[in-house]
Amino acid sequence: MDLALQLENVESGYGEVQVLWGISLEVSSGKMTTIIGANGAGKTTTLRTTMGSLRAWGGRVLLHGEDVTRLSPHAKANRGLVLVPEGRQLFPDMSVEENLEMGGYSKRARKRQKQNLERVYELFPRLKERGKQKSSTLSGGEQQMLALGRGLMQEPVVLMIDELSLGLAPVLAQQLFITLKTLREQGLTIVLVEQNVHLALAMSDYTYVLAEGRINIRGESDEVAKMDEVRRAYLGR
Amino acid sequence: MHFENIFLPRWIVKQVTLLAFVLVLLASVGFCQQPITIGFTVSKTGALNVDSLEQYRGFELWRDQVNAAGGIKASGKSYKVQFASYDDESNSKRVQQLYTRMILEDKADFLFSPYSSGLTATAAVVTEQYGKIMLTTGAAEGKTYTLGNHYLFQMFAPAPEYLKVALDALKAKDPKATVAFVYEDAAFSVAVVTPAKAYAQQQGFNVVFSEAYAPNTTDFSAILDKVIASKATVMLGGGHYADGSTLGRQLYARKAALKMITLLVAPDSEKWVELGDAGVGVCVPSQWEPQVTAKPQFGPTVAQFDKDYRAKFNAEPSYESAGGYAAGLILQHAIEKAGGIDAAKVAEALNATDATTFYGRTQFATAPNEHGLQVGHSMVLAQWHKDKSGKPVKQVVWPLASKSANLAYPIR
Amino acid sequence: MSGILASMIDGLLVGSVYGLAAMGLSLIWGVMNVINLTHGAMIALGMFGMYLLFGLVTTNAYLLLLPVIAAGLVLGIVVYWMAVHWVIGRSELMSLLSTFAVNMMVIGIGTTLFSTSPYNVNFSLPGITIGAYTFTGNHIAAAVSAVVIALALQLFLYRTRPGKAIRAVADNREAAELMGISSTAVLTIAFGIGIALATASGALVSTMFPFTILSGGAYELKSFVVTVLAGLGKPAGALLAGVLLGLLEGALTPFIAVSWIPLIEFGLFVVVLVALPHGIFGRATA
Amino acid sequence: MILRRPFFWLVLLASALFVFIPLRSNNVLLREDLILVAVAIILASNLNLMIGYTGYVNFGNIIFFGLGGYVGLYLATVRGWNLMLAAVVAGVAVSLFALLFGLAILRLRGAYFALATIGVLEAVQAFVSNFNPWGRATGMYVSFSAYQPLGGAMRALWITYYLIIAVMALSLILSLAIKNSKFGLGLFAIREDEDAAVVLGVNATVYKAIIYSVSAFLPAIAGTLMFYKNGMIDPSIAFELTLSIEAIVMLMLGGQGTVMGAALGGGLYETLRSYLLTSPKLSSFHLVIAGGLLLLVVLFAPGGLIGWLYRLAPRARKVIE
Repeated sequence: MDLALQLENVESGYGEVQVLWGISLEVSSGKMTTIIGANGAGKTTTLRTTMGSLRAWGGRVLLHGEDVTRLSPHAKANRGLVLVPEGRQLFPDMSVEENLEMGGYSKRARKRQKQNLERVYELFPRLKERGKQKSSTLSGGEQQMLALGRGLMQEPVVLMIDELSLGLAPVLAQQLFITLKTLREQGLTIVLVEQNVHLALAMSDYTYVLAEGRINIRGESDEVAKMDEVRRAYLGR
Repeated sequence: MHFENIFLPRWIVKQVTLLAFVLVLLASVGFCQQPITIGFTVSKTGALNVDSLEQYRGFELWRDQVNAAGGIKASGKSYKVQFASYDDESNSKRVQQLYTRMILEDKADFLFSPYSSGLTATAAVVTEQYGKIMLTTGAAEGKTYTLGNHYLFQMFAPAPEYLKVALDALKAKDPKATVAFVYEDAAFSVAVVTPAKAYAQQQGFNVVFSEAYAPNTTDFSAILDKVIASKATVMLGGGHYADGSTLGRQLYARKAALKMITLLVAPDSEKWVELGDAGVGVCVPSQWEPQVTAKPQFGPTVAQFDKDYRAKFNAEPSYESAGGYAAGLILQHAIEKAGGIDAAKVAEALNATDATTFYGRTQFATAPNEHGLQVGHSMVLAQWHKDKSGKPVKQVVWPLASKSANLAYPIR
Repeated sequence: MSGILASMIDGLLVGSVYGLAAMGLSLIWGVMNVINLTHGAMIALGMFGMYLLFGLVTTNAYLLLLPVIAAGLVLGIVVYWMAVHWVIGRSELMSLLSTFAVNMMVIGIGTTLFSTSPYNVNFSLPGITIGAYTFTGNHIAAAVSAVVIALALQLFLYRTRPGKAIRAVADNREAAELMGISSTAVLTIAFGIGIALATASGALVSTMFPFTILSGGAYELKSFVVTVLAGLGKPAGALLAGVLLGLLEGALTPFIAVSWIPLIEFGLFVVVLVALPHGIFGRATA
Repeated sequence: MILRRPFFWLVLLASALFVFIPLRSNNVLLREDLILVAVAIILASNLNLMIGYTGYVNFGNIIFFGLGGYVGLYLATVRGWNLMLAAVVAGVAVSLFALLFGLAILRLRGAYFALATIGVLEAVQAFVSNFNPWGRATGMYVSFSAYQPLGGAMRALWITYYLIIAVMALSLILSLAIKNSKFGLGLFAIREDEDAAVVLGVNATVYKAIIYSVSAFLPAIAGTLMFYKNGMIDPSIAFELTLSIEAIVMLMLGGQGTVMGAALGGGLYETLRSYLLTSPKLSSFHLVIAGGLLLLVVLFAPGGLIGWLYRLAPRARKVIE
């Protein structure tokens, strides 16, 4: 099977505090992989280290077999590793249109910018309506759409999403998940960090459970959903 | 020393003794040629550097000429002159440290003042307490001399004299003129303008505008708009070179319709010609101009000084440079009179000085409440004219007895 | 023509140059949160750049703005790598001090080369005379140049890819990295542009007023005032705020002694900073 | 107890040396050099209370020194007060002024605060330049006769020197005392994380205003003494922005946050500047050298000399404050 993204024994942390203690992940092409875990387990840290926003203390990150561990985030982005970060991280003083345009900044994304924009507007017609508005004036849901749309504008090889549903009304979260499902069916590789474990397990192909900076459990999502400890710890039954 | 006889023939001993005697004599003559150190700070950098450096050139010329003539001769000894000088950055912060250093470490025998009244006042606190004589040049403000000093001697005619000549000249031409004062808010120019305003009113002029500007001003648009709005026909003021030259340029660029412009200090500098047409017609009260001939009792004639200065620096002397040279000359004269470099005796000789040199007359006040104030020197008013070939030249226009040309009034 | 109107026009003309200088400071603050204390030294270098170029090729001084701007850009990039890059993201004190250190060195070298004597660029355009008042051609040309440069910057920032990348980095550096924008490259360019604006304004000032190597300091302070009035990090507002400040000066001077103007300016500066930290045009966004 | 700190005795010893070395050898030149060193140490160590302890960059610190000079000189020469009384009153007056302004501008943080202090400095300079009783831009001159009450200029300058050394010692002891107090702990908490400090119960607004005001007191007294010795004061020397920034440079050089660092930085920087300025070969490069040195410190040794020392000998932390 074709591996889009691999983490081998990645260690990392903030300042002198180590957070990740040897994370190994394998993300298959065209699949949706989720990472779940309690607050502070190191999910966001894993994504940020993968992206290079945080320096990896040890281990390797491979993108389609190429070692990209030491590359800066923008270099990784230029290779198609895309992160939709927690808290959206939009450009607040720029319009919706400009935010999307910035998504198409890299050389590889620039070529198909026009088609990508049409596709994003098709997925999220609301964004088209608000095109000239400053992104900081959007509602929470619209901002999440924009963040996702901006990520899609980047022509992702692997799309990593940090907390898609955080702070959104359940209906809206569900809608976004359905959109993701569509994208995956179109062949996109997706890595999802998600607090809503129900949705994550239901929608994804493969799941990793993170606890205290280590991979605890890994497996096909439907199998993980059946495990007792997962049900007890994360599904509340 | 009876061994001598045994080891050396008598005649050799005689010769050696003689030789030794001659050597000692020679050495003592050589000793007579001791150096005398004069200390001062120069504003090599900072706002005052143009004016300060011209004064410094005057010092240098004097030193070189004195030394070439074998030094200052007093009571059979001759003293070579050497300088100890530092950069004060046009800032009084380190002036005391530097003057103390010159007195104690460089063993300066005499001192010249820094340039500008403000720095001089700071230096005076130090020089006075060590009983060191300081000749002040480039410091016309008079308050310092009322503070109870014993060893300060001012070379420049004091501040109230500056604009008096200009107002006198104006009175003769146009007693109905309306006058504006625009001047730097600094010790010297305030000391000049304050009495000048009173004098102008006393002479019956209508003073329609008076305002001081900050010392580092480069944009005079606002203040010049106000001068124009005041409908003044004559403007007096300025401060030092940097602001004065700018004022001159901007007055010209704005085509201010003034009949007479008199600025302090700046137009006297040889750099004023850089202003081109903007500089023509501007008047400057001057401590010294080469056109004014005086019969010197000692030192060079005016023509001689003018020639030597041009030869050395390839530039025209300004009154700052003449004042610098004259400070050296007057000090030299006093040392010669005192017969040595003892400070008290030299101070006495300076107190008694009433001499005419190329620089004009020099006499110091001796009353305790104004000791050292210059009372002998008088000022002239110079104006920039164009000669036949169109080159700008400075002419003396007042007092009439010394004039080399008529006051051009109105300017344009 | 009344004195106050003349005075306000003068204020307007000079104010646009203040505005241009402030844009440089504001851009650098906005993009990288650095208060650039080399600003004054760079303005002074712009003045001397214009002076030296004009000495080499005697032509319309305003044509020489282009090489001055280009040199400023290069200089800015050099300064960025010398002193700024390494302190990005560290405490404010560090960038304040590292830029001040460069300022000291530039002023030191400048003083050795040019002493602190005043210099002039001897170029003048015919002015416009209305009644008793004459507005010099140089003031007008400098103001027009300032506005043109400001508009060019605005177009660059809002209409070009690299310009938008600069805005993106200013808005959210980490997110910009995620978009594939090299923030280091953008910071370098932005610093270069900020310095180029400073040198351009210095060059314009040199056509209006005499200058020394120390003159930049006064314009740096003015730039602070303008930047704060506009709201820190809003280069577009800076030009407008500069013009407003000039107008204010012009409107006030007929009524009070010019020596009070700095008190009013800096008083306003402190009050705006404390009461309206987003500037007078700014709105309070989180 | 402060008396048990070895550093306290070190300060006293150093101050005693400052007094006795020039006195024994009657070395006035040394005295003139040391007085500038002492002023540098006073400025740096009081500034340290703001920057090093509280984390607020005060670019207008020289304002205290200048205003102190003005108030003190006005009282001592125009009003004919006793010099020491004038100096203390100047200290109190300037501290009150600082308290007032502090409450207003200390609402700002970070770079905004730093900018505001520049604004206040320039505004005060502009005000004094227009203030008639203080001689506007011309400033005030001390008449030679003003030195008479202290026994003539020669003695007066020695006395001012001792007083300045006393102020220097007081500055260092004050820094030490604050560092070892509960109040100091509160300041450190503000420096590390102001919001967290507030949550922990530190009344940050009051703490900041107090330390701002305290950091004004001794520099103001030093200002009176220095300008009295200088014989004159005018706005351009009293409120020089460059001097303010130089004080920050001294602090960085020595190591901010430590009492010793402020003292060391002040002493070294001043010695270096005055050596470079009077050295015939280097005098034109003094700014370049000082600037280069500062850049090196910022880039490679942000902890200053003391930080570097700590890295060499971690045990030094126990002795050095």
